[in-house]
Amino acid sequence: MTVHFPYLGLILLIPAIGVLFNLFLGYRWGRGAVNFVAPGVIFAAFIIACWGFAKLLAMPPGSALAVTLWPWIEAGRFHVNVALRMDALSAVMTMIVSGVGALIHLYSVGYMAHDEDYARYFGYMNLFTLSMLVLVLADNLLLMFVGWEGVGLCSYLLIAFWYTNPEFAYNGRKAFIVNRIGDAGFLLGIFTLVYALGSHGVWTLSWTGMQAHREILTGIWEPFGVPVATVAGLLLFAGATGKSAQIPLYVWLPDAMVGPTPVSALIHAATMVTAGVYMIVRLNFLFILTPSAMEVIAVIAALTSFFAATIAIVQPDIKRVLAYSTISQIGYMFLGVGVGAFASGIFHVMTHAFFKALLFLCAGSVIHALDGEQDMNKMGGLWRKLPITYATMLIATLAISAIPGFSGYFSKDMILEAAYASGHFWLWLMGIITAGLTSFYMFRLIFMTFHGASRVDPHKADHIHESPAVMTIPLIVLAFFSVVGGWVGLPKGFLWGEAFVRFLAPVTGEFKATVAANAITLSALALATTLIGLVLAYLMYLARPELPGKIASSAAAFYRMLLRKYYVDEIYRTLISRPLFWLAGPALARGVDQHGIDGIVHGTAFTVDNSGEAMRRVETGNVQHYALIYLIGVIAIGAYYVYLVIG
Amino acid sequence: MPLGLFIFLAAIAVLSALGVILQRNPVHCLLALVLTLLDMAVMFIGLGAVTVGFLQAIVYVGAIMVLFLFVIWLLNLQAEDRGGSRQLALKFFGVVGAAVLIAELFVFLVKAPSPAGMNHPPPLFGSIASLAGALFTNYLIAFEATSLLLLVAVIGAVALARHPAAAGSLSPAQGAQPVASGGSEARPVTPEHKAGGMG
Amino acid sequence: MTPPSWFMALSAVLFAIGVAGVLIRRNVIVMLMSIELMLNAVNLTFIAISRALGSVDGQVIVLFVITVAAAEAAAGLAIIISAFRNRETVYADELNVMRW
Amino acid sequence: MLIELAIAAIRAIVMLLLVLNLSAILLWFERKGSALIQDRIGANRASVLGLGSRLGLPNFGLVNTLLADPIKMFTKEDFVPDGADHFLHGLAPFLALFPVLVAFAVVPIGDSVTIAGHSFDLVPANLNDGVLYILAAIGIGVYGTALGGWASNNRWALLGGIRASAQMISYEIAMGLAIVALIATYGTLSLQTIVREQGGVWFGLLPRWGIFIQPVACLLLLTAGMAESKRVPFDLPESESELIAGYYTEYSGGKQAVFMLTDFAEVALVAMLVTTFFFGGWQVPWLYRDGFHLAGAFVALPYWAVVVMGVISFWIKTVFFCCLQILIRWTLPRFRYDQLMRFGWKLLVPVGLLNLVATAIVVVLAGS
Repeated sequence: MTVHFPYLGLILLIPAIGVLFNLFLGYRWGRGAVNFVAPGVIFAAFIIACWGFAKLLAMPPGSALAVTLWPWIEAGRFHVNVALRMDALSAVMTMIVSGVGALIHLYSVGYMAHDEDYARYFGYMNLFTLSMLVLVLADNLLLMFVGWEGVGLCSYLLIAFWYTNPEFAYNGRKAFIVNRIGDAGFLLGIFTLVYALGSHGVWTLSWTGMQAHREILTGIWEPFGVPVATVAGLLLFAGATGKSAQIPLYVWLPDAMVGPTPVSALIHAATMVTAGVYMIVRLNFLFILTPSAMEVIAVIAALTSFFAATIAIVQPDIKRVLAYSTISQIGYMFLGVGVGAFASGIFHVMTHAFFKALLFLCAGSVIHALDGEQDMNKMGGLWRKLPITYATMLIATLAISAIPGFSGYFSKDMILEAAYASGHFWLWLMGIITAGLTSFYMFRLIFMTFHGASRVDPHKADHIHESPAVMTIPLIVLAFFSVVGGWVGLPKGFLWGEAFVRFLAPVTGEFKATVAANAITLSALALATTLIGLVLAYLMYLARPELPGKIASSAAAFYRMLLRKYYVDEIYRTLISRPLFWLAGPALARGVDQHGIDGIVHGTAFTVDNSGEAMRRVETGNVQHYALIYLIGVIAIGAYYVYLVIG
Repeated sequence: MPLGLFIFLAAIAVLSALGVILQRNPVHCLLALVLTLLDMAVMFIGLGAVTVGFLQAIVYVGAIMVLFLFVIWLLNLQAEDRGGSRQLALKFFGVVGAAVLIAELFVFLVKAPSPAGMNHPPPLFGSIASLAGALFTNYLIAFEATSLLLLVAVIGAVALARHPAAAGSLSPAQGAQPVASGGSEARPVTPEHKAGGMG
Repeated sequence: MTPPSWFMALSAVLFAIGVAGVLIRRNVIVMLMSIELMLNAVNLTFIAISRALGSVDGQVIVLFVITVAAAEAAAGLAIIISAFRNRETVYADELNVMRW
Repeated sequence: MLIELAIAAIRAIVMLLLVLNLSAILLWFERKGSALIQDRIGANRASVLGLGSRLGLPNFGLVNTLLADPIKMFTKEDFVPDGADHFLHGLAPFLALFPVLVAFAVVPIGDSVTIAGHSFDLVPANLNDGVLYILAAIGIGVYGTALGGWASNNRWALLGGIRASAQMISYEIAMGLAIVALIATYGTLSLQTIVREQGGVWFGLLPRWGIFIQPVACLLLLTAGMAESKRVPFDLPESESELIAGYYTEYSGGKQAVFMLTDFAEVALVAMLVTTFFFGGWQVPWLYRDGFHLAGAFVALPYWAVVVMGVISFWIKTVFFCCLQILIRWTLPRFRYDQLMRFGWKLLVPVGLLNLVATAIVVVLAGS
């Protein structure tokens, strides 16, 4: 059942007004107005999203709210509308994006209180949220692509927010370019779908339209000899690896840490990186047709998850640890998606949104308190001075480490169980190990930051203070949801059990287990590895602080490899960037452009110059001469037709 | 239209058209053109285009041609002198070109398919109602665009023809009646307003 | 009844006279008049065909032509006045500043 | 066939004669009327064998205007100034008179009658596009005065000619707007139909005349029409204190008489148009095809009597409006040229446009 619900447009319109206000009037109306408007519009969008969600709950399962705003592209029989659609999946995503986004905006009011460029910042933040809302509410693939590109643009704008620092600007560009590579895949995926569907006379890209004709996609595509769905699925997944930071395109995300910390929170929790997961879940009817592509997704996800976690355990920078943890957690999500448990992926998106936003905001609070210090080696023992930050960050850490009762536990458990039950034993094993690594690096972060002896620069030590209320309130709210957010997806049999999965089932379909699994055993194994990680972290960073250094020196090569992130940046630079630079510089710019093309241009100019010198005698200035020439032309054309008529 | 009437009107049309291009005095040329246009208007009416025929008389003869008359007077043009550069080559080629053009057009007329006879027009054919019906449905955008064109032409004509010093320096006589200069400056474009109102 | 091709023949003759007028007259105003003559010759064809086909479209186009002719005359004459103020002439062969 | 041609010819000739005679009488009325207004005696010289004075009657000057003056004028030398364009100088007066005279061809002077089995309207030519025809005729009328002024090779005459054409073109717009509003009201371009539409009554009493639904248009038409006929207070083209006699400064004799005749024919035309458009034309209040109806009372009349009364009514109204114009002419002072242009462009045209828009809105609302 689809219900016309025009207020969906407001979810986009109100933030759009916020964008325009902040960018064009923000400086004129002053900081107070911006501080009110920027979080306000997102919060308003959240309220409307909640309204829509409430309507959805009241309707039978499988219902959706929809509105067609205006026709967008009309090219022959191919037509695309600017249309919005809110079903169970997009309702959940909209609420996450707008809700968590609103809290991050609120937090930003305090975090950016001393920045000169507040209006530009909030304008971009609003635009970022707006783009993500377009992405999740879109009714068709093309409109989703608009949002997809919008978040890419905004990530660039915000990562390079302090653009006067050349390194920051460079990192912004890096994020943008890496995203472009993925987007190319996404576009090719769209083209594939349009081509495949169009050649069967189906000229639509809307979810419902494509789903209704999905049997077309199982057809073999001649040039490749594989089903259309596989080609399209892999291309779209290539887009997802860029946006959601998976191997091989994850390299931009750690470098994106140079933006303001709330931006990182927004990118990691609410808006950008979950777009890939959402897209694949949204297109689950397509991916379900192509087991091979699903297999690729699952393997890449598990590998990403594992390797990102290994990198995270040695990073000294507090935000980089969190960045790699994000990559690792998104790997989990894709793992769930890749093995066919789409709902579990979205479930993890939700819980992750809560605790990862919280982690970043807490890290921001710490950095704020330490005047921009990000190196954990220069922290320690802060828990007395930052009690709220400490408490909330501890909750988030417990959540991400999947301690039972906290939200992360339910979602991660569901994914791992699905991985095992679908027969991917090795992937499950990697997931389990990653879970141990996760708890290790997260508690390493906690212990290095808040416990032990203070290593803070003495100059800064005396004015460390807790953040203002406008920053701590979002922390507390998020901490609350980091605990209870997972309770909507209790394991089967407990209380309302699996309510979340059942809510999403009409969109995502049911997960079908192929291997019998004992949920309790699996859960216990995961918990065991988690606790091992916790204990190891305690041993190495609290009980015996000298151990890490020894290990690092005894396995120096390995340690350095982890510290340098498996040399991936260096490899990319050597294999891709350098040849491209050579091609652009010496080869094309000097060789082809200066000698070849410029020669042609100069030659053309020379020819034109000289022939013009000869031809200008025709310009007598007497209009009648021109008219005569014109008449001769008319007569010549007429003569041709006379020839046609007579001959 | 009866054949005799056609031949009569056609003869007048050709003679007066020749008068337009052969007379030396521009006012005489203009009168010949007025005669041609009126002759055409009669022909239009004879062909059933009653409204268009009358509008031709109102707009073309009653307004546009008067504008020409004004300009000829304003510039105080006399008969073209026979001296100066005669440009005989240009004239020769012009006449030859026109002759060739006419020959080509006649070839088309003879060879190309054309409607054999006059249809019996529907009732009210050419009436203002049928014209308005077409004008405000199928040709609405063109109609609106034309009104815009007229506006642009009015503004452009005023801007072009306005004397550069008109705004600043009024002669004493005009100084006593400031509006007079504005009125007389606006006068050359007068017929356009009319054409806009009528057309 | 006169067949439509007769009207078209007359139209062709008038058009050619207009063409000749543009080319042989030095006076720019008379050239403009010749252009009006050409426009009218075409109008005649439109009207004749409109009658022959029993369709009102040709007449509508003639209306547009008349309107455009009005605009053209206004702008053209304004330009002539402006040129006359600067160059003291309306003869095409003397208004030849825009040349090599 | 022949009899139809004959009827058409008779209709045209009768109308022409009526108009020319009316013009001549108007000329007389103007002379004596102005004398009356200015407390003069006026034309009183010529008489036929002194008949009037012998009978003891005052000399009305009728003979002067209708007989003596024309004879004098047409026997005078036809003077053409040096350097004038002979051909156009001679053509101009007739170029002025002709369009005005042909305009009368569509003015209905009575209801339809049947003679010898032929039924026709009492109008020289009952055109469906009569209104357009009148506008076209008036539009062409510009050339006579304009060329008369130019062809005289006299600066005053040229100025008069320019003023005349500028004035006529300007006021033609106001006139056209007034008429367009009227056309929108009645939905027809045929004058006879417009007159028929004005038959009958509203509320059982008020005649359905155009003046009651288009009062603004009526004023506009009357004002613009007077400006078209170039008479005081709009007589700038011939204002004797500035331009001697304007565009006919260099005219004398018969050609000048033609110009003057044009003036009075224009007065008559304006009066007829106002009558036709706004005062019911040949309609007599409360008179129907079968007789008078008023508030339940009924007086039966034969049809021929109804027609005759209609014709008489038309002429009474026409003469009334002719006289009204002449009275205005002798009452008001002359405008200044800038006032004239401002009055036309900045008052009449906007008012006409507003009236047209209002009419259109009402018509659309009433139609739907």
